Amino acid sequence: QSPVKIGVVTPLSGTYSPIGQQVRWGLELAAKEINAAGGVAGRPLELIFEDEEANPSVAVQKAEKLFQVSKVDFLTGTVNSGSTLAVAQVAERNGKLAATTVSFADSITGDKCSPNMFRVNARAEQQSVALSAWLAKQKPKAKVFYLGPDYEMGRSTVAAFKASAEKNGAQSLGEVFAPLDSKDYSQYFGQIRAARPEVMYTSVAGNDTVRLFTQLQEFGLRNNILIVGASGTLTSQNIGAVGSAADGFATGVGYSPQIDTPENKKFVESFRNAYKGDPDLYGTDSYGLLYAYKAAVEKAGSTDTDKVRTALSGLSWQTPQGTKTIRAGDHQAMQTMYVVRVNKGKFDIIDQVPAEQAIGPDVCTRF
Amino acid sequence: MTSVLEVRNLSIAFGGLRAVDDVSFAAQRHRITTVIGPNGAGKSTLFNLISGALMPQAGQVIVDGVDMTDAAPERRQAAGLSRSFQITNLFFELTVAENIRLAAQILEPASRRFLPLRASTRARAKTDEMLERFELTHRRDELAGHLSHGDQRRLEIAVCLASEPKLLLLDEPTQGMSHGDTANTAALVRSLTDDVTVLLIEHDIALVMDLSDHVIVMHQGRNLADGTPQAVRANPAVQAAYFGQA
Amino acid sequence: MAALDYLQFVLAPQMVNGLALGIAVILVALGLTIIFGLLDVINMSHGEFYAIGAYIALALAALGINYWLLLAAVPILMLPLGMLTERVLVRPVFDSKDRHVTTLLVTFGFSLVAEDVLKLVFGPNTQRPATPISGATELFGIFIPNYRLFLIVFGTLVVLGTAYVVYRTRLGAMVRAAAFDRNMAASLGVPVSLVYSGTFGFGVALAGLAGVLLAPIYSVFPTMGRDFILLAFTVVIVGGMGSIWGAVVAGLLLTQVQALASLVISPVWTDPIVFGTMVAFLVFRPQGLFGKLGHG
Amino acid sequence: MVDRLTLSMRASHVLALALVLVALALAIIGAAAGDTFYLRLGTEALIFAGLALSVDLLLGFSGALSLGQALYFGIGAYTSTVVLMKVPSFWLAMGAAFATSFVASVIGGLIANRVRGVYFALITFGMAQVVAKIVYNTRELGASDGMIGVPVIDIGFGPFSVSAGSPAGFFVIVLATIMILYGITAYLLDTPFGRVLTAIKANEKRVPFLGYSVRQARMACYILAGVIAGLSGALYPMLRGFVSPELMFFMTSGNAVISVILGGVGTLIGAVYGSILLVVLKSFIGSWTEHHLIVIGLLFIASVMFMPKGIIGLVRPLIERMLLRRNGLAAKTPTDIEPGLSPTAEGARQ
Amino acid sequence: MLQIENLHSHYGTSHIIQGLSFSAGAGEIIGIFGRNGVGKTTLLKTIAGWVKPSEGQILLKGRSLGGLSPDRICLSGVGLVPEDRRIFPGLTVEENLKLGLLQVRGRSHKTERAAIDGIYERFPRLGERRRQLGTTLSGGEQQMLAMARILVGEPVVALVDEPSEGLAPMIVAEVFAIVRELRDRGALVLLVEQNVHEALSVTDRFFVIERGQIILSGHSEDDADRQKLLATLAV
Ligand SMILES: Nc1ncnc2c1ncn2[C@@H]1O[C@H](COP(=O)(O)OP(=O)(O)OP(=O)(O)O)[C@@H](O)[C@H]1O
Ligand SMILES: Nc1ncnc2c1ncn2[C@@H]1O[C@H](COP(=O)(O)OP(=O)(O)OP(=O)(O)O)[C@@H](O)[C@H]1O
Ligand SMILES: CC(C)C[C@H](N)C(=O)O
Ligand SMILES: [Mg+2]
Ligand SMILES: [Mg+2]
Repeated sequence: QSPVKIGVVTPLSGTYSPIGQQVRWGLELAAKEINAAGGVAGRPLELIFEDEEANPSVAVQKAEKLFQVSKVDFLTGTVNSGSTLAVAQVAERNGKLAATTVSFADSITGDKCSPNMFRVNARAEQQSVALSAWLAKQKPKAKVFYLGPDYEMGRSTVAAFKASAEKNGAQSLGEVFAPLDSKDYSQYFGQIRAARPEVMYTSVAGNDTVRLFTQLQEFGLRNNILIVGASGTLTSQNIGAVGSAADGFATGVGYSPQIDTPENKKFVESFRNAYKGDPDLYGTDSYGLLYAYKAAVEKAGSTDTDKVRTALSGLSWQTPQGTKTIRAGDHQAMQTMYVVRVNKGKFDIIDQVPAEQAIGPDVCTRF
Repeated sequence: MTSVLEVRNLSIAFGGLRAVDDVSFAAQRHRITTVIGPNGAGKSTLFNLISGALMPQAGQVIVDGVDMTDAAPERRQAAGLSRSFQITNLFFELTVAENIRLAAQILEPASRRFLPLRASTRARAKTDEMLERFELTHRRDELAGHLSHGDQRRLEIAVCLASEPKLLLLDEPTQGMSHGDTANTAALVRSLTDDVTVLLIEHDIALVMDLSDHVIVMHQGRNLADGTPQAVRANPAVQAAYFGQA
Repeated sequence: MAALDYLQFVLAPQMVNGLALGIAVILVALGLTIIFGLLDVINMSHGEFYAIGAYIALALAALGINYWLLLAAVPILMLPLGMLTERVLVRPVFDSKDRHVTTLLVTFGFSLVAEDVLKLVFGPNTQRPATPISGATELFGIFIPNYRLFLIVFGTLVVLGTAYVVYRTRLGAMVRAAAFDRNMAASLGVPVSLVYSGTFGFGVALAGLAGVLLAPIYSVFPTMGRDFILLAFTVVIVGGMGSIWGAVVAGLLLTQVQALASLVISPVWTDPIVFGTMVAFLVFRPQGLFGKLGHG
Repeated sequence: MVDRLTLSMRASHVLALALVLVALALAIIGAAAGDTFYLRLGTEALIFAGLALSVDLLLGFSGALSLGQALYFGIGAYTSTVVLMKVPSFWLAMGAAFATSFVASVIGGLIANRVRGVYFALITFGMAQVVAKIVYNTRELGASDGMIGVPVIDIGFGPFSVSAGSPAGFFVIVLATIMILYGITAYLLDTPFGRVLTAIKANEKRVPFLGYSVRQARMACYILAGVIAGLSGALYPMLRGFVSPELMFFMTSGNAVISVILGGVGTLIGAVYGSILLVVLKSFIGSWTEHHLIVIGLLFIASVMFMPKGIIGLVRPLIERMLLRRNGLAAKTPTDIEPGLSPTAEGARQ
Repeated sequence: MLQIENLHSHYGTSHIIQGLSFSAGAGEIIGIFGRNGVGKTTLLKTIAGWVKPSEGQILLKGRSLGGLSPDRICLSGVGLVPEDRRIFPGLTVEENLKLGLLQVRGRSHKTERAAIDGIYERFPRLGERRRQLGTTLSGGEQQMLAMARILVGEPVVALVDEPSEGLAPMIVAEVFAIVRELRDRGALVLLVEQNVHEALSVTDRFFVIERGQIILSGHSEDDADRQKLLATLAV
């Protein structure tokens, strides 16, 4: 039986390597389980990893290698929205399918959508809808200040959240965008203090989060302001370094290890056994992807691009996060969105929004 | 107009030190004018001012009737001024021939600057001529940095002459040369005056007396005396400032 | 009222924070400027030594060693590391005809290796030692975390101590002589070999010290070395290579420019503005503010 | 009498010819075997070789180390992208990239050429960093996401036309472009103008006293290098169909420097070999460890320390000797002339 | 005191010093003459440790210097005034001078200060320029500084390479006076000079080098020897 090959282009080195690691773990765990249970339509799954160095140019080159030399049937793993967009184009030109499990940018399944690209994780808008709905209940007419990283992802997350928060009655006090890799966020604290907000929304990620949160704490701003943010802001990658400054942070996200379902319990346990750490949203979304692919291939009865595309469009399947459905119109997965809040280093689920409410309109016009 | 170089009231000070202080003189065409003076008198600084390595704080430098006071060194060079350095200043990582050819290249018309080197026939001929004349042909492909001190001094002069200047400034050319070479150099300098005007700095008094048409004595930045070698030598002020008891 | 508010909540704190950042940058730039000014070596791996210092601190802290001891232990451990690096990497190319470029290149190579080794050993995730002094002080209505106050004071002492060694001891002249002309310096009795590696080691130890001091504020991760490096280089250039006072003045100046520009203009434009300041400086004063020590 | 540099450049030409022949042979084999990936990878290596070539022109000849040459590469790539998305014309894209990189390098040159040595390295590093950040934040240029959707163009030469989507065809076009750029630089270095550059590297302070303007020569060299980088960059989106700000990041400039060092500084063709080597190394090492930087870093250090003329330095002297023999000259090549001369000859003088 | 036996040294493959031997005692000035490029400077560099001898012995008071590093050689009492002066351009005059103090370890600060001040008294020009950077000195000033730099130490052997080069007549006399003074302090001076006539007035003995070997040696006082010398050098 020839294996079904899946190419994974993910950052194994560079700034995003912690995310790449979660992606890898999630995929490997799923592949192991699927193979143990007889594979995909009786064929074993084989994962082939390539390092994209968090650089779209490298990602594209590696994607071509996987498609043309390794002859993979399907591709995933990209983290940067830029890499994802670029890889989508490669997939299209090679007549193959790809999916992202990480990238947030709305454009991927929005105005730059591609018939060959799917997204199984929640995009920026889904996250914002869940979070702002919760916020409206928690603090009606909240006065919100926004602090985003100054690049596409930051701008689009802030814009998405601002729009849905304002729809829910929140009042915006101001916004700043800090350059990526800012060393010192304390320079924005004056503005924040002067605005006297009740809530601060942020979508900084990775190492920037560590600095922002610890500096907020140092300056005593952590106590009287509720901080909410994007799902990538705090993850198992940086929560340890942030320490107690993370407590109380709330975000809208597609996943928390605390989800109380038997599927998730089982998943978290096997993940911990295998990798000595908790899965985060990236690991879980990646894990779930392989099950979607398996279901689609089995439904299509082949790995042929067109057939699998048809099978994936509208597909519903089970994941540790609950049932997900891929919207046929833009290839964006719909899923229950959770609001989680950090409590002593754990992501407690405090609210949830049904999939249909969170998904937002389909603006893809290419197919 | 017989003076190729005219210097008017040239001055420069470093901090409080007036290294060149209101110096004026003219160098006559096809003559050898020598600048002498104690160490630190400002001779090399004067050369730096004339060649554009330093910009004067006051005064003028006129080369062949053209005011060159504010011109960049390369413009003066292009106008026919060429200088050597007291402390050997060559392209040590390039070969002997390359050093000379670089200087000779300027003889080619500008249109040849972007043609292959092969086309620079004049520069090549000049290079060979200089190598012959300075007896460096057998070392043409050696790195300049690997020559002994005395040989480097000769190469320095060869480089200066390769551009066929009309005004040549030589800063202690015989420094570090053996006796034989010093004598050769003296003969060479003398032979140059057919087409070149020479401005010389020297400490070798015998040589100065023998070669110079005109001597300028500098002392503490000023032009202390000025005249024929004999007149200068006899000048008591010069005796005291420069020759000492010797 | 609004004006006062602005002053108290926005402008003054901004400037104080700029000061703390300034001290941080100066600490990183200090080792760089010493190696640059005295040895004429651009140490492209300086940022990685800063990271190594922070990681050593983290590892030792995990063994239960007290933070205050780390302030001494890390530089002491970094000194031999720096000396070794000098011997193995820098020395062999130090006498090549284009020392500036070759030493820059080997240290660049080393930075690639060091960053990846840190990731291999400590993993890619961000870590952070606990802040040794917590709490904050209010001075004239401005809120300053205590650890930053400590940083400002201690950083100042480190700079003064270093300046003493470099300017007030014969060592400084020996190092500069050795850097310019090793043969001649040796023939005057300067133990050139030791002087080189000692200076490099000293610069590296300072980078390590900066690592320990700044880790609680800026956190620790394998690529942290890249963070400060552009700013630190800018400070060194504007200050004049090798000049400690230059680095101090430039560090304070540029971080204030940065703090105010990000307030008045926009944070994204701070990099171009700071860099523009450097360009302007180089145009008008290529030797930097206090470029006297350099070898031209 | 052939001069040292002319001879070494001729040896470089032999190596360039060898490269072209091997590349063409591989292109034919690749096309016959229906390969796409390796041909396109090779094409990418050649495009980055153009960037490396511009770094070598600056470093190897005028002695100026640019740590930000990717700036011009990126400008070329973005220009070409913007043009191609409007008008899918190869010539228009190349022309526009030429124009923008020319203008950009005039501006960059005026800033960077104020200073020398390490200052130059740091300024170029900073300029690229700052411009990359600006691009990263400019929505019109796709910001951090970059721009996708560059169409696959047809490149017309009079009656003929080649599709950029044809792996072998585009490979040959890129090969030709890079070799033309190589040819132009190599040619210029063997002219009086080129020798002024080598003189600047050897002793910049002396050059004005030979009658040449250092500023002009350095500017000319810098602009030429910027344009070469820009034209190479313009080819990138034709191959990959997108651009992203990472093309301007330090890693891109750094890789070009690594290629030049591995290949051999000041040999020009070494830049091309070096970038091919780097691509091969990366994909080879990358297949067994993600810590490829350790290996590449160590190799890089080793070649700075032990192979100052890179891989080309290992073979070129042999070729030089061969060329000399063919010209009927003594086997004593300039590179193996040992320092100094026997005192015997010296004694014989006079 | 200084004994050189069958010395050979090379630059790359070119053989410069080709089996040179001599010995000399304390309180002597030895003139070393020869045409350009015969290896005079190379001989001094080999003794100072800049060039490693490929064969042969250099013994100072019975101890071998061959293979020691230049700083160890300096500390065993060898002082050098190199042919291109080698003043440190980025250091001030005073800093340049102070480096000369390193040759003798353990002197009190006061003694060292006195040595420096002594120099300033003797060469007021240097005193006036003590804060000036080395590069900006005139050629002659640099030569004085290079001489002064070994005077503040206590060399047992002083290697002096073409000190009169580029000096005004008055200063030449001064420099030769320093050479004499070094001898009077008990040092052995090896003096390389092109200025043979002047040099003969201070040297006790001389050698002529040709092709890396001594082809002639003699006493400066001895008229016959001098005639031979002048004839050999064709001056
Ligand atoms: N850039 C400078 N900064 C400060 N002082 C300088 C500078 N250049 C020269 N000087 C001083 O100016 C004076 C004149 O120097 P210059 O080199 O012209 O002397 P010179 O007559 O050539 O002497 P020599 O015969 O020794 O070469 C010297 O005292 C020197 O120290
Ligand atoms: N670094 C070097 N590399 C190679 N050859 C060298 C080097 N230095 C000197 N030589 C050669 O060694 C020979 C002897 O040089 P040296 O400098 O000892 O001569 P010298 O007798 O001092 O001459 P001068 O009177 O010109 O100073 C010369 O032929 C010179 O070309
Ligand atoms: C937080 C990050 C994982 C988001 C990612 N950089 C993106 O562009 O979508
Ligand atoms: Mg002079
Ligand atoms: Mg000599």
